[in-house]
Amino acid sequence: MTVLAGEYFRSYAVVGLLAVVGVLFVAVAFGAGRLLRPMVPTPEKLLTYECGVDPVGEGWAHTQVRYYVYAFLYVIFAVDSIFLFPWATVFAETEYGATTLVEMFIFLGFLTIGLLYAWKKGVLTWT
Amino acid sequence: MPDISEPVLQLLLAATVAGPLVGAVAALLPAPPGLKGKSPDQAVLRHGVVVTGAILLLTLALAAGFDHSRPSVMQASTDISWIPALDIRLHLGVDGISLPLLVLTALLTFLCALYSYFRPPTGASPKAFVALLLLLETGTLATFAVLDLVLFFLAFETVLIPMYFLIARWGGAAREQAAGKFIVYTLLGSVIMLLGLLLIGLKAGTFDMVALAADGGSSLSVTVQLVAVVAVGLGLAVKSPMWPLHSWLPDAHTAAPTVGSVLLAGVLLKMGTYGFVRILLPATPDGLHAFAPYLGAFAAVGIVYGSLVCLSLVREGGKGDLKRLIAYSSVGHMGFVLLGIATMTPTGVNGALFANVAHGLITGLLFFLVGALKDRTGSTDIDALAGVAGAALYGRAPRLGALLAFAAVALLGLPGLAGFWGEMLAMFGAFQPAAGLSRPAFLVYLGLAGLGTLLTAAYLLLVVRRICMGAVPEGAPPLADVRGHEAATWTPLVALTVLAGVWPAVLLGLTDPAVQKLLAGGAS
Amino acid sequence: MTAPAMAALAQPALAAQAQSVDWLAITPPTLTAVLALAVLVTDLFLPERRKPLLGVITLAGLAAALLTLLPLIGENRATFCVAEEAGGACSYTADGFTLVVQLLVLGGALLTAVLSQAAVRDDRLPAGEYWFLLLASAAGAALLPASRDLATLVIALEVASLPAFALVGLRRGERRSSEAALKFFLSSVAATAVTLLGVSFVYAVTGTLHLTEIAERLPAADPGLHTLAQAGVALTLVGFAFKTAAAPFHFWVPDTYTGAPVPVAGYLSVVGKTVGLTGIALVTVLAFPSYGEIWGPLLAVLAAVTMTAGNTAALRQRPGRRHSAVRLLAWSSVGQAGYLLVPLAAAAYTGAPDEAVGATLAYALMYAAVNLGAFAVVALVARTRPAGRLTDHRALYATHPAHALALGFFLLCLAGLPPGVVGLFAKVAVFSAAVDAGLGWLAVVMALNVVVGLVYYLRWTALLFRPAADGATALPRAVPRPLTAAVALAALIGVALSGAPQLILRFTDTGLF
Amino acid sequence: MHLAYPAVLSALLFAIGVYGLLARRNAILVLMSVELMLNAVNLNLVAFDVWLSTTLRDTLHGGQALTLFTIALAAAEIGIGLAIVLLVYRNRGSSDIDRLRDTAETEADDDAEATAAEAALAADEARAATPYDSPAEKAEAAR
Amino acid sequence: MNDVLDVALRLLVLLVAFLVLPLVVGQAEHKTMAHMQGRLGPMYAGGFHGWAQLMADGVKFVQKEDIVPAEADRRVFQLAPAVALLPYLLVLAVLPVGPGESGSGVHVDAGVFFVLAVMGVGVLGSLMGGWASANKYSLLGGLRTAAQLLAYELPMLLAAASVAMAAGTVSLSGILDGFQWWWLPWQIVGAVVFFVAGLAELQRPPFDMPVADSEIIFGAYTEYTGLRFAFFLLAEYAGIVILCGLTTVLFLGGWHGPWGADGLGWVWTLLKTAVLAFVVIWLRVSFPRMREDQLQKLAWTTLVPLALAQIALTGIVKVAIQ
Repeated sequence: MTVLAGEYFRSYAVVGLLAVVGVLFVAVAFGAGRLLRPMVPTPEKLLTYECGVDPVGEGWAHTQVRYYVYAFLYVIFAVDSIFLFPWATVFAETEYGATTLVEMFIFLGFLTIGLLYAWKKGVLTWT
Repeated sequence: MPDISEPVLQLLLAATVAGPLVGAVAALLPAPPGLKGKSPDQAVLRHGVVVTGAILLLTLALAAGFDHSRPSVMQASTDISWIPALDIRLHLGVDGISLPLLVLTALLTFLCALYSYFRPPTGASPKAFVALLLLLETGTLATFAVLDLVLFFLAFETVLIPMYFLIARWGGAAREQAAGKFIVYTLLGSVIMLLGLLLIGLKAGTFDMVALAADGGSSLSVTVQLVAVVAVGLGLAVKSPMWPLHSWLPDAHTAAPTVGSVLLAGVLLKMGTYGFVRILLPATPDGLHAFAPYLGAFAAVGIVYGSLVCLSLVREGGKGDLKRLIAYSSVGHMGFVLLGIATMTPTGVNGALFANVAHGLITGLLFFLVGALKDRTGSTDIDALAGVAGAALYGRAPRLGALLAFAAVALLGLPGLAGFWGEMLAMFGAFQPAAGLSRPAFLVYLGLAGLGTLLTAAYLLLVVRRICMGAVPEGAPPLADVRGHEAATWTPLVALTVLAGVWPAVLLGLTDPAVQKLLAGGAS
Repeated sequence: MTAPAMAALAQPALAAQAQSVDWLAITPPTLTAVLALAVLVTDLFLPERRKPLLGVITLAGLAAALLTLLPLIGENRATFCVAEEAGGACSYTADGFTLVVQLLVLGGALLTAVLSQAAVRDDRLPAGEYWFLLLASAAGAALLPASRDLATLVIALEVASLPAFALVGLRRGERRSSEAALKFFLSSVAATAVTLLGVSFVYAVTGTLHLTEIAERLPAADPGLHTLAQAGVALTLVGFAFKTAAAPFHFWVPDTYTGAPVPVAGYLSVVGKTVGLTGIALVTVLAFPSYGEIWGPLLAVLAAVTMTAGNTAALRQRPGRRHSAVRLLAWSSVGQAGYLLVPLAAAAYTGAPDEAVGATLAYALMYAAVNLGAFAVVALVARTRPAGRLTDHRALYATHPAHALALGFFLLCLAGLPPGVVGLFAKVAVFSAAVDAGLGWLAVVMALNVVVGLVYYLRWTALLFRPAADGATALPRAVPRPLTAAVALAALIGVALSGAPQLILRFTDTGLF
Repeated sequence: MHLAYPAVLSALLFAIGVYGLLARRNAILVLMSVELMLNAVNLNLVAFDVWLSTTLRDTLHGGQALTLFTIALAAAEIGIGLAIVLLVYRNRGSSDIDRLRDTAETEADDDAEATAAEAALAADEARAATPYDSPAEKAEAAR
Repeated sequence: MNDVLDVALRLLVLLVAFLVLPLVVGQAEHKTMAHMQGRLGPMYAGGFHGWAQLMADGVKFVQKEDIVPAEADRRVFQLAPAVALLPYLLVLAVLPVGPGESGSGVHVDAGVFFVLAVMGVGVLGSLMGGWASANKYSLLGGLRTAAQLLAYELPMLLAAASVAMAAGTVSLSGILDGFQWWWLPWQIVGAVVFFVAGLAELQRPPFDMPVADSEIIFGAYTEYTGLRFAFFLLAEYAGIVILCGLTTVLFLGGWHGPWGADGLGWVWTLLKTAVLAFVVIWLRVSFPRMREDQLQKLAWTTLVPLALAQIALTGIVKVAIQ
């Protein structure tokens, strides 16, 4: 009773295998690189690069982040769109058409209003 | 007796209960033009007098229309479904038990309103005072008139808020604390009581007191009855107040304004004992039967305790307060009432009901007198009143002194006055308690009660001696004697005290058939 | 969109069968949601000085949503059902219970909206967002009682909660506002996660999310999964208890209420609480009746602890502290939540859980009206005395007699004393539910709590009628009209119900589901 | 694959989430812990869904559907949560939840004004305690 | 045994393709750009038109010292290139090149989901690099990368959803099975949106604000040298291959062609991919870099509405033809 669908996981097993191969490839490449390249660290070399002058302040400086608004927008919209896919698959079923279409327009309406709101609130223009 | 038809009686009773409520709301509104009076304060106080007077007239008419040949039957019954969901009905009615209490309430409230008209209360605005007074009247009248358990509880609670504010806003020393204590004690008791009432109602399937009385507890198991009696009894006992749950009363009385004290002692305390008779006695006889000996014991202890405290208060240097003393004496006197109920005999219960009314009349009068004394001397401290610069009422205000002495002897149960019959009947009842109750125990209670009467006599006589007698101090300003409005207020009480003393049948004739019916399990 | 989309998602495995949607049944929440969007869009195109129009639209819309309840009375409509061969369970049901709760939340939102008109203007809250969030939250709260599967239930719960977080934090520059929002938010999302874990367990045991199906399948579940089922039931309830602010999950309440705009605090105390209670009622009575021995005692203990914690804290509130008025109301709302839980606990023990739930609803209706009324008067005082102390209410009677009387009435209703008759009878209903179920101990605990509650309510009431302190400046007499309207409306409801408690108490003896 | 693996993994995730919720002080980390809890639930739901459909006890895929909603829910929560954290940070320059004491009830709320108001109350009470204890005082008051 | 061999072979082919195709695109870019700008481009390495130039570059990169700045978050810094690169390998595996089972490396049911999800991970590499470098410019670059990802992921997703809707499945080979020639005009808007959004995610010009050398040196990759830097570059070109391949599969009919689809389908796929790759290069040469806010505005106010419109259109047509 506790065996989950085996077929389902097979294709992902191959993908997993490929991932392992990929990791191996990267590891080998880095390993080879380590053998081939020189290693002569000096303080100047290890200095953070800022156009050739000595770095000012800390690397993880606080910057004014304007992008978080986009992050919000994305989180809100993109996750909504996960609903599209399962729903897209039932779209083809007979008898579903009209109902689904209405639901789709409701859904699109939501997204549009969200976008409209963000746009009118001036989120998308910088001052 | 005039013959008043039943529908009119119903209307009368309904108007009696609802009238003060309407009056209370009206009191808050600005006076209509034409009725403005000399000042807004005066107008509103007059409004109070008018409304309470009208209510008094209504109750008198009710009493007149009451079929005195059948006092055991519920008359003027109104029975309307109010909250079907909880099976709560607006069930009103009067019988021989409740009628005297209704009249007493209406009378005392009217007298209080009258008194306040001439002596406006010091404190916050009279408008609120009158509204609260009327609200209080609604609550007390409803308590005595309703025949539904939950409604009874509602009425029981209704008096709390107005009384709280009467004490807290117009009271004397430590009024806030006293008012708080009053309301917490009573409420604590009454919520527990509510649980008991609900238990009775839910298990018996009805909240209707008449139905419950007719049922006589037969549909309630003994366990349920026991639990219900403890719960309901606790609430009623706090209100009564029964020793040792009495400690809110002295504080409340001491702090309350005159009018508050009068109503508190004269009416509010009666609600507790009335509940015993009206609810517990008929509806849960088996439960009460089991607890009657304990009730009797507490009552007897209360009688002695009350008198002893009074004695200690009245002694010289005891720093006793006169109002506090009367409060403690109330504990003692209500003890008699409870003892009468505990006997579960017609004699005892009749005595209890009689004592109830008598105590209301006499204590009401006493509090009026003390209030007057306080107005004149500014103090209720017995030592101050008895000292060199004391009251010496016989000398300085003889009529006032005489009245005080009259009230005191009435209270101590002098034969021929109202106080006598109730206590005597209660003690008679204890001499021969209901079948199944331990006679020896009740004989002990009887002995204690007897001792109590002696002690009562002792402290009351001491009070009279210390306050009324004594030489008039040199150069003391003259004390005003009984004024006109005071006389008007007090006369009815004096008259009724005498009447009930010399002609107890007027009251007993009403209560006895009803009591017989209740004790017989509702069969008339 | 949640409900339709949900139903569509639930379908694919089955032979396709187009769903018919009963539009009338879903009108109340839908209308509210549409209105929310309409307000949001309108706000974008409205010049600054015309913004008050949004408040008016909100009011009208909420009133319209309330009216749409009328044609549903007495009809048991169900929609979004799965096909017959798959059990035929429905996700949305408009029965008595649904209608009563919708009346409660939409009415509560309406009162809040009336109350908010002044606050939005005075506190410079962003109007469009405020009304949108309020309506969105109300839509979620209105959807909640109708949902009959766990997914819709959880979604509705969140739709009701998420806008509320934002509402609390809407006073932008205010430190306390954002802090309150954060506290509220964190405790709430944690609760949601716990609920969802419980839901996943229940799902594992029964293989369905529909409440009625769960009720059928739980008793027949594999005995090996019994513990899992128990854990699922308990966890699901814990999450809802968080929302209800039942102890020991109540600590966010006073902090959040004090930080939020006053109308929002009122809204939370009423609608927020209702949302949690509705969830508990639905889940326990409809889905888990067979596990009464788990949730019955759980809820009973929760109720006892909650009311005791709330009332003791309220009792210890010092009148001179800043924000003590709102904080007192907050703590008292915790105490009231305890009372509200009592009949739900009793539902586990009686043969008629419907009626017990009815007692909760009746109480909640009463509580909603008077509590919002109390918040309205507090808002009135806080306008001129922003510290919001209890002592600031002193001598309110002298300047605003009507408002003071109303507040006194509200407080006495909350305390359950005449003249607040309706409060008294609501408590009687709760008590009788407890007594009927044999929960004597709980009734006694509640009785003691009622007394404790009385002390602080009465203390406050007494304060209103005290003479002013020496040197205290009087409140300005002018009061914004919406505030007075809110107070009047609440008082009107309270008085009407006091005269005819049957209006709400009848839910205690009719089958709601 | 055995059902135990996802179940245990989910339990672990949830436990970590709870730990983070209780132990972390940075609001963002607390938020992330909550997300972890939600994702644990998702994992649970999906695993149970697959298991239930193999045993044909749930043909509606309720678990998967709820998972989708939970994901959306988590996103919405993160959206609002971050906005609130940002607001807090802007208002006070820190998102340490242990230092959010502004709305908490503290002694600091008992400022001078509070003491004054309470003192007035007490004074009022005291005056009530001895209204006119001596005639002289009463006379004075009358004047 | 046969199974194992089959799988091993597929993996090998995939790995080789993954290494070779990006180099081909890179070399093509070198030469195309050069010719468009009127120069010759690399001419020496390998002899014939400098065909081995990129390999020579690779050899050079391997020999270069690998510097990790002292301030950097070492582990993350070192891991970042691998994170950037590997997802593309996985995506490549599921792209169907030809019809039938043998047409692709691996057949995955939830193809579109898988592809979009895994591609999203790639950007994480840039983010990690940007953050771990402890360099202000890198950080800024990383943030810009993130913002760009956020902005363009949505239209991409929506456009993909439109195709999934048209085909009624989310499986890539399923989509190709259902493909009809007239889908091309039907989904053209979606195709453009998808392609443009993909370009932006790859930070290819004109969407290369995150690595704008005139402002922030080289964005997230400023501190990288040697092999790790090479990996980032490789990732970029692999990304081009994947994007073009994906666009081909989703919108251009993949292995469908006017003739020879059965045997030579893979040629069609490669051909279409190559044309798209050329377009990518072409765009780089022709367009100036867009400003950061213009970038965002394009995504939110143009691409997203367009994608939504496309979905609406798809829905309507879909219902209409039923």
